[in-house]
Amino acid sequence: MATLHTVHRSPYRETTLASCLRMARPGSAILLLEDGVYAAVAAGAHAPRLREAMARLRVFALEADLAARGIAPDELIDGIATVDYEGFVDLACEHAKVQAWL
Amino acid sequence: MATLHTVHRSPYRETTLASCLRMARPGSAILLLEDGVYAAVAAGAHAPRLREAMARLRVFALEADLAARGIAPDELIDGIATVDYEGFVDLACEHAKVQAWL
Amino acid sequence: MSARSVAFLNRRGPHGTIHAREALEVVLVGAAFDQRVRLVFMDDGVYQLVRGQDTTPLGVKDFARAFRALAMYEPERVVVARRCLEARGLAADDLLVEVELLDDDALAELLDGSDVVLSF
Amino acid sequence: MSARSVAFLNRRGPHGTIHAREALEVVLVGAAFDQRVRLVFMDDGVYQLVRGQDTTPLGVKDFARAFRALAMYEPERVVVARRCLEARGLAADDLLVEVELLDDDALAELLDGSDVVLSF
Amino acid sequence: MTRMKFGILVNAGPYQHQACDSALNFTRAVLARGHRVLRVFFYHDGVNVATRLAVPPQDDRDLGAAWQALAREHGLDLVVCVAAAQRRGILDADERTRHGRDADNLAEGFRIAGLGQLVEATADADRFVVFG
Amino acid sequence: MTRMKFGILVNAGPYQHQACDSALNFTRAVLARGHRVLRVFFYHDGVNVATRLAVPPQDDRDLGAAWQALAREHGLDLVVCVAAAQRRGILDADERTRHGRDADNLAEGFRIAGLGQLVEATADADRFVVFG
Repeated sequence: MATLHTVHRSPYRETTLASCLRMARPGSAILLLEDGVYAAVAAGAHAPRLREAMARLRVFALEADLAARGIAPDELIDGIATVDYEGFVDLACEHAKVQAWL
Repeated sequence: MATLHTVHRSPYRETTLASCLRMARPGSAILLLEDGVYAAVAAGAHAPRLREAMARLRVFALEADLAARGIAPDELIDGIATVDYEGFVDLACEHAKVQAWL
Repeated sequence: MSARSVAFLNRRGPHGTIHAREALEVVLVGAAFDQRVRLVFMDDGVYQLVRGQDTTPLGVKDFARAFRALAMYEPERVVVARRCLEARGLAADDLLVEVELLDDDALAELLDGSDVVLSF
Repeated sequence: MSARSVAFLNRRGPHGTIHAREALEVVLVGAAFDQRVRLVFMDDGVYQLVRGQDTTPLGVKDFARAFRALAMYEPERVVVARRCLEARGLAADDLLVEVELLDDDALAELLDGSDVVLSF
Repeated sequence: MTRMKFGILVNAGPYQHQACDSALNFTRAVLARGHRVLRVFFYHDGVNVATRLAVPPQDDRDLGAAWQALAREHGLDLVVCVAAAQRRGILDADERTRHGRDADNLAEGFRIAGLGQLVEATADADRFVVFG
Repeated sequence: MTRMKFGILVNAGPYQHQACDSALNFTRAVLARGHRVLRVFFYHDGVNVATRLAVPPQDDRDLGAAWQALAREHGLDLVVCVAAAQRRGILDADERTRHGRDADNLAEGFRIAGLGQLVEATADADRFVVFG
């Protein structure tokens, strides 16, 4: 089973997402949470790199963090699925382990 | 009198130095301290951008932070002057104000 | 001596840390003092002003509403870095309050011209 | 069941925050447990292993020496991301301890193959 | 879904960073999905949630109280690292006497223990999740 | 060099971030250069330095004690923001009674006050320096 990577930082402020994308192997999944959800916005400068990675990785974004930041579902990059905290738990169970990028 | 900008974050981890360089006007000074001193290393990937900015800005690095991180004076970009905490105080007095980039 | 100009430099998003919120509290208190307040939003700081923030699912108090109260305190200027807004796929009409969109040079001039800059 | 493999993922510099130091304390305690420990240094984490750190002018305790004691605990592997080292103008002989330099793919494989990853 | 044992690590201070809120919401969800929480370990500034002296504003959440309530309801083991807590001034009655202090502030429902408890949780848990 | 009045703001928690060490070293240097320190204001997690319950390891610096000693020697005004302190559990005897808590932990040499003290310092200081 592959790894679930969690990315907790804004791609505009820190290189955390870039490091995660370098280490995430094909077939693994990425959950964007906290300020990490800013990477999920289709019109954002970091969208192209994430879209490219989505060819080999599944990407999710945490609903509570999207709502808190005023990001509507239709603003997200196509193909990014949103989950609530229980969805986050299920993702953790479906993968071999969870690896945090702080 | 110009502004003294202080940069407190590593350029490898955060975009803080980049933001400072965008806002620092010609004739102002930059003091690299804490993890910010990593930008002062000549052989580092961020050296070119700082060298370019040094055409219009004076750049300093705090000695205690260089020593703590094992960075020897001869590893620094040419033209970067090192100061101790009292030198930092003098720089603050010589400039109109201090602006922190955290 | 005319009142001092104080720039509040906000560069962090609204909820990842408490900086945005506790910085706003300084602004609200500062308004009672004789200061020419400039609110500057740059880098992820622009996110603080985005409309439609709903922190209920997160269980955290929503403080964005407090920005609306800001007008009452008549800050001298409320400025946002155009470049940072656009890089994040945002525009002025995504924001909670009327702001001045400044290019980098104009923003640098405003900060340089302020007597004091408080960074959060 | 063979002992669990635990990767300690260090991505922060040594002195700007306490993470490096308090992470090392977990490694030292962890050594007493039956675990296959992998110490991974990536991004600014590579700076933790740089030789010649002198924290006296800063007035902070120097914990880099503790890395030398690490050998005694025989971690299964001590690996450093080659790409991160080179980006910072560093090489293996700048480091306090013998390490394995890994390229991104090998590092990704090591992390992926670990039972647990502890991020600091 | 098979029932799994979760270990959770919280590395950042409450309020200053969102990590403590995220960990609390996640832990609730783990329990709601019928899994078991072996231990929630607070390290680095994460220990700061375990003070009973915090007085958050009425109209905002009280993270210490929220963890206490969840622990009471589900019998959670909330462990605060002794070394990190000492350095930051989070003491229970024993630590207070041992260090000759005139007060202690550990909130009920949290216990102070060594890093071995963290390592043990990483060994026993099926899934180990870090917030920080 | 004309004698200047400095204001200093510390926004990060002790030990977790280097800001508190930097601010302490900088404040010493300001005094050594013969300038005046109007006020050191602790905000956000910066307030956490002001607890008298901290027990740092013997072989490492004690930031709370260092600030106390400097304040005693030079008559420094060390101010802790009341709102930030309450939220994080840094209380003096008054706050303790007002909020019905059974202990307080403010270290001697620090005083709890409102944000007005920060704003005042930004108005009166010739140079205002932020660490965080």
